[in-house]
Amino acid sequence: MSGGINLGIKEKTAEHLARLALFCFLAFLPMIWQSQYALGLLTLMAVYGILLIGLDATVGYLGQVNLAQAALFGLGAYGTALAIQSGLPFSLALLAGVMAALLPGAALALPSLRLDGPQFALSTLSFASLAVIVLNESESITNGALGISVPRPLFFSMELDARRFYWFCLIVLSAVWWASGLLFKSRIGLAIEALRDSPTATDALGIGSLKHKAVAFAWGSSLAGFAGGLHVMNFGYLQPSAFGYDLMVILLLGVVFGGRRNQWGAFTGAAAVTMLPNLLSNRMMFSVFVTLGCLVAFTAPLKALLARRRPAFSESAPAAGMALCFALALFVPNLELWRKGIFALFLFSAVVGLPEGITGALVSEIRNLLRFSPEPLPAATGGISEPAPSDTAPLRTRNISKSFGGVIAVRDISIATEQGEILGLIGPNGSGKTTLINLVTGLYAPDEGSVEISGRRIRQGSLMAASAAGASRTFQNLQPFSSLTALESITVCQRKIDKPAAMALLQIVGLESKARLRCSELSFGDLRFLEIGRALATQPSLLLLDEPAAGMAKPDIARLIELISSIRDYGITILIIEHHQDVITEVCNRVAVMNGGRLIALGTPEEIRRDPLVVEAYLGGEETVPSSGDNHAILSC
Amino acid sequence: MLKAENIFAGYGGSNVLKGITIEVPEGSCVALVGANGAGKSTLAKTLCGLLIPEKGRIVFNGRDITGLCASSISRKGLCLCPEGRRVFAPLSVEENLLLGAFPRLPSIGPFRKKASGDLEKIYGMFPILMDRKSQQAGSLSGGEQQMLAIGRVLMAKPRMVILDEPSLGLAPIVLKEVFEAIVGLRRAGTTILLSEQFAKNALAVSDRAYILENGTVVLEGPSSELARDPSVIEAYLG
Amino acid sequence: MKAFRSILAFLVALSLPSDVRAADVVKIAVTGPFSGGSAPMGISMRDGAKLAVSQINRRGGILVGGKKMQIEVIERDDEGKNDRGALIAQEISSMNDVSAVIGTVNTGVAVMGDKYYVQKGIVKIITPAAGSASMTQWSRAGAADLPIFRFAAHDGIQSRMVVEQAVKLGIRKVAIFHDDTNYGVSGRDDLLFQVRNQAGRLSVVDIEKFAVGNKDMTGQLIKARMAGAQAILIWGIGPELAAVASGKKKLGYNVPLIGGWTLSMSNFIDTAGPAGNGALMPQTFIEDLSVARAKPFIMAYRQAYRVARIPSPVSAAQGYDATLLLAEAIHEAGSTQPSKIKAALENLTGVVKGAIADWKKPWSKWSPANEESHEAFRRAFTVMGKVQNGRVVLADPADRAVLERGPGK
Amino acid sequence: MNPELLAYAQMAVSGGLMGMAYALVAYGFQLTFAAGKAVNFGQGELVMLGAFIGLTLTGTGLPYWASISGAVAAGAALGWFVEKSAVRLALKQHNEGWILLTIILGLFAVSAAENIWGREDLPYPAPWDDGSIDIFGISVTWPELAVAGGALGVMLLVEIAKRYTMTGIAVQAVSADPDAAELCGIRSDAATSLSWAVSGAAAAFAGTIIAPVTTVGPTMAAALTLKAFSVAVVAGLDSAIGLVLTGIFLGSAENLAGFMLGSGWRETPGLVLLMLALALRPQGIFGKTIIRKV
Repeated sequence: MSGGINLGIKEKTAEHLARLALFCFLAFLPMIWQSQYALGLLTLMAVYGILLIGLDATVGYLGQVNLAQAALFGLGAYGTALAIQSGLPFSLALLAGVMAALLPGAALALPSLRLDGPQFALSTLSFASLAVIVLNESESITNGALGISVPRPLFFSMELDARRFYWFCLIVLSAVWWASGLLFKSRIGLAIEALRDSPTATDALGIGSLKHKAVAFAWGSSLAGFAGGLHVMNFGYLQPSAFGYDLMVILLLGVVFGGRRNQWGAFTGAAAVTMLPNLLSNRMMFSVFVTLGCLVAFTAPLKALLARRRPAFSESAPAAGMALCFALALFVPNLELWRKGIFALFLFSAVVGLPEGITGALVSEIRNLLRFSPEPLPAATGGISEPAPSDTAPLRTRNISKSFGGVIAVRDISIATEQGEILGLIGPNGSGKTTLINLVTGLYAPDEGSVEISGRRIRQGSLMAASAAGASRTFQNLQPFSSLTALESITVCQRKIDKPAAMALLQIVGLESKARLRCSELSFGDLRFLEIGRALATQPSLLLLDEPAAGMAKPDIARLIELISSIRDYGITILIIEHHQDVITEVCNRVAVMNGGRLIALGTPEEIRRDPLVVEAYLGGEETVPSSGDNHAILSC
Repeated sequence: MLKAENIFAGYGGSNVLKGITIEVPEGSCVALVGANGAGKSTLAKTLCGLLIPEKGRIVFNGRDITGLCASSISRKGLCLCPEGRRVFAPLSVEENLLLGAFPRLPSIGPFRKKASGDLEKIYGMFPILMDRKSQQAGSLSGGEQQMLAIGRVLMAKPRMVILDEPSLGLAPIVLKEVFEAIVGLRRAGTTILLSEQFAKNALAVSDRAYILENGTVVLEGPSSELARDPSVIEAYLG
Repeated sequence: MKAFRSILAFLVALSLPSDVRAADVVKIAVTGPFSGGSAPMGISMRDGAKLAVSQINRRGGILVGGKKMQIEVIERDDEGKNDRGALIAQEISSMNDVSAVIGTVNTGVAVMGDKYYVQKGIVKIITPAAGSASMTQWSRAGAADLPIFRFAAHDGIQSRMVVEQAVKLGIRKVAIFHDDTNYGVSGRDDLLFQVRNQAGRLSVVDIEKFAVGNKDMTGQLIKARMAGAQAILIWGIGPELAAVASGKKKLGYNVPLIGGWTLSMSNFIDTAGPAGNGALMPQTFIEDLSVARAKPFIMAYRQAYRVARIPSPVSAAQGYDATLLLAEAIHEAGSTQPSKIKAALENLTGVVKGAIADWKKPWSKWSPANEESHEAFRRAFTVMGKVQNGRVVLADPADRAVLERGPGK
Repeated sequence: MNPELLAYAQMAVSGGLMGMAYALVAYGFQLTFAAGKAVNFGQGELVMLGAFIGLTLTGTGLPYWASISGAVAAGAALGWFVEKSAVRLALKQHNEGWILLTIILGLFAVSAAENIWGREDLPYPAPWDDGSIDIFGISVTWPELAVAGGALGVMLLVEIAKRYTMTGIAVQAVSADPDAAELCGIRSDAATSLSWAVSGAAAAFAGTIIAPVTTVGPTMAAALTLKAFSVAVVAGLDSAIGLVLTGIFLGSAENLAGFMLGSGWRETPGLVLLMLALALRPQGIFGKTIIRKV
């Protein structure tokens, strides 16, 4: 923990206070800054704030580039405008706006949420283009390109003048801010963050992905619709062309510039997006900004140069961007003409130099300067829950086989486990152990054969099904939820958030003192234990451990052995892949040995040790080595 | 020929290798033996530049190659035949082999002709590759892919080859052929560092061996002595 | 810290009610799209207006109440975007020391932004936006008092001329082509209205829309030809019009192309090349040095902005003349107060010699029943122009008199 | 032939010819996607810059072919620059930042073009006659034929280079397994850069052959990018022939849609097809399935 001034309050409280101060300031601003223009800008900023908090749900929390927000904003605006035209009152008109964005948003979400990265971006991009086309072409409804004008309806028989309307928008913004914060701190929010870090782990732990993604997307779309409704009430006139590609890019960049996964970031982005076009009309102020930007951007590469090392790209590129901006400010007679270019340069510098955005950078500065009291942790109660006893084998595979591109990874394996036993799975590298676990947990569909967990046949290729049947697993290559804390990693896997029980699980895996640390800050060994804790949080009847001791130090291995034995004592069946012989000998009731994709032996650890086939599999047989004396092709290398 | 001193390396901040020192004299075959997760593959990757060591120094052929990228190291004659074969699945067998010789082939023009002599030799060594030369490498069986991977490395005419787990996932019958190939290489005078989980096989074909455990060298010596050492077997089966 | 202070200073400067007006300066704002698709029009208009301002300032300024006052221009780029335009209107109308506004190209921007000027009573002369909606919105709302004036041959006049021209050429069946913007769609509606007024002499056999940026009009043209159209009446902006012209050539579909004044823009003429020859459009101004009245303006513009040809001559000339008219009104009002300027504009007594005409009382007292009261242009002083070898010339040489004499209302 | 049918045929043919341009731009996506699983969302801007540079070079009096070569070289340099400045770092960090950075670079390119060449659409002279030829009543212009021929030619050329030169094979190896390629002495970074340069060159070439049909302007390629994306996704990013077929199909489909439903709906077949493809077959019609690894 670094030094800094101790404020004696919790970070959350400090944030609440700061937010309160901000909103008070914003609310009083029209009193001291009396100008219609200022009011217009502030209102637009509040509306964009709502819109960007919505956009942050997908771009920030889901980690997907969403290019449809501008179009959803437009749909919402049209929904509200048409509702006003048909005489609906204020609140219903806004609701109509929300629905007008939410329903098409849902239609978009169904196909695209299964996609990732560029493909998600593309599907939202094409949705956005389609939406604008439809608005423009449905002349009988939307009046097409001519646009529609609507008056601002009465707010419960009260007329909202510009200032009151601004206050109304502020109230909405603060509510949306609060609700969004709440949503993304809830289990849904945690699940979404977990999903971004490792979709495989969330699937395998049954956290569920599509549902949560849909919630985030729906929330974002509704906010877009809501903001659209406010927008049309603010300006009173709408045209489809206003919601095209330009707005979309600006919004997206606003979120990135401000800082993702943070309502403060969305708000900062909204402020930047609103104020930026005005920045260029005042040359003096622009020069000040650019100079300041240059100073900030040049510190990193200068530091590097002073330390006699070549500045990294992420240090030098922002400096180059700002320098170019500076040159433009000096030499270009009319900066307005370079608006897009200057915008691009600022953003380029921000995206490369401040990947967490302005707020992200500020927050980490503040955390360096100030120290906050930590959140109190709940007391631990509960812990591992015993699975209900049953007669069926927790795991049964029947003749499963799987091959990849000509290489048979698993061939014809049938295993069954008994309840409460630890079955070891060993074999040389590449003998197909992990593939077998992947088949069992549904990541791969077997080419032949079937898998049953607690008597339930697992649908092919579905991680969720295995998890629902009570199987839970860890991963050979760690799949941590890097942005969650240790405690959150556990709670997100629980069927229902139960912090005391989560603390108890942390205690069981020996991480209670690290509950507040983010997974990105935990050591490799800690993460291995945390993965076990995570798997236990889903209350499994079958636990699959894929090389839990890999990369662990000796004392940790002893702890691991103890932990695994104690888990078994709760009646949970364990299938463990492991190379550390001591782990296998000490904990396993039975050991299965694989070689070349086949099951070559099954028995107690003692039997296995003496099995000549196994010894040969591990040490290699004499007969595989050519005797010296053979004549071989000789290469003249 | 190759000397690595006090190497620390790993992934994402955690060190898998904790101060390993090994030496491979010219013309010899040295084995790296150890259980899975002992750090054999990490060491192999570090030596040939796929991983940059946190600490330590690697000298090849009298030159410091620490921190160079894999392609430069490969061009200097230290070639890795990677774990899991890593053949270029969508390309044909012959193209895979040609790629092994990439640095010395012209980029445009009669590169096939120029490489034909070397190709002949590889096909002579692994006749099965000749039969499959225009087939996609991804459609080969595991053993064939391993032959191809070895053949690809040989096309580079390396001064030294690091073979990382050539036996990975292969059936015993196929293993024999692979080890035959390794013995053949030795005879031809290529310096070899063989990282291998099957201790017996590795010790049988090598001059010297290092036993790795948990990222450190726990035992080293002539292979014939180590093969008789009961603690080696113990290290494997616990 | 320094930045914060200067931001604060900026905010304070914005918020101060500027009673303390710079004594000898008249501030006028020029707004329009100086970037984006309609930029050629916006920039020509702005440059025309600034040319007039610099000429007036060089002569010492406007004589206001016995004192010579310089004109200061505030420029704002609305990018052709409605909400940007609305914000700019809010900004300008809350500056408190701006006497008048000239500009706006895009009808949507006028529809969304002008209400802020009306609320504050600030005088605005719309030019060159020609879409009907920018004025009809006020008559429809029944505004009793209106500080918005227009200085452009509005679509009503233009569409009437286009339709009359078609009739004059003996055409019975026409196709209407228009772009999918506010401008194009309202132009289509105006054309349809005018065709109906022709009492059956003309019939519309096909209506085709095209998107901005669309460069392949083959489909629309084939349909028009299949419908038997003998002429194409068109409403759109330069590049797309050129695509229609070249499409016609490609298909060998040789029928007259008649459309709004935008057919005189350089981006139509240059892009269409020989295919654009013969296109007809109403013009308030033609860049023709042989017209004595226009020559000084054309020369001054070309010299000031170092161009061989004005990108949008009509916009430039209208911007220029509108500024001269505004200056005259300020002079006659003897004040920089918007309400007095408005009254003066509604009752100009002097004659303003502009590049387009000698203007005598172009506007009259606003009457919601008659938008014409705030429209400066009449049918009588708009002529038909024709594209010929890269230039716009008079379609009917007899019209030269109109250009020379000017309307003089 | 029946005039109505003839009209449909005419629309399908002109659309199909222009669809080849989409295929060419999409081919640029395919090249970079193979090299590093990234595409340039500002590819359209490279098309635009290529056209402008070609126009400027023609204006200096250079012969047509020389100016096209110049534009292609500049496009290659720009593609290389995009990879170096926007994509490389972000891909190493495994975040979606590169999508944003390519959009941002595109934005800057538009701004620069606006200020260097102006905001107006300019005609692009081509050495061939701008008249049309008549094939069974369907008129086809030489510039349209040049688009189709040029697109096919370039793709054919690059495909041949990929298969029959050592460099091409090496680039394929890098896209299959960059580490293994490094072990063969191939500089993976250089190969990736090369792919981006070739992709940029293809984009610039596309600009010079499309421009005589569409004119040159800062916003000329905005729509083109989207359509190229549709083609790339619908066809899948594995097969060049798939791109050509899809390009032709899409070009014809949108022309026919515009003809039948009204021109406002022109863009819809591409967009709907794109959404359908993403929903039903994300790897594309001609694409290969992807195996997830743990």
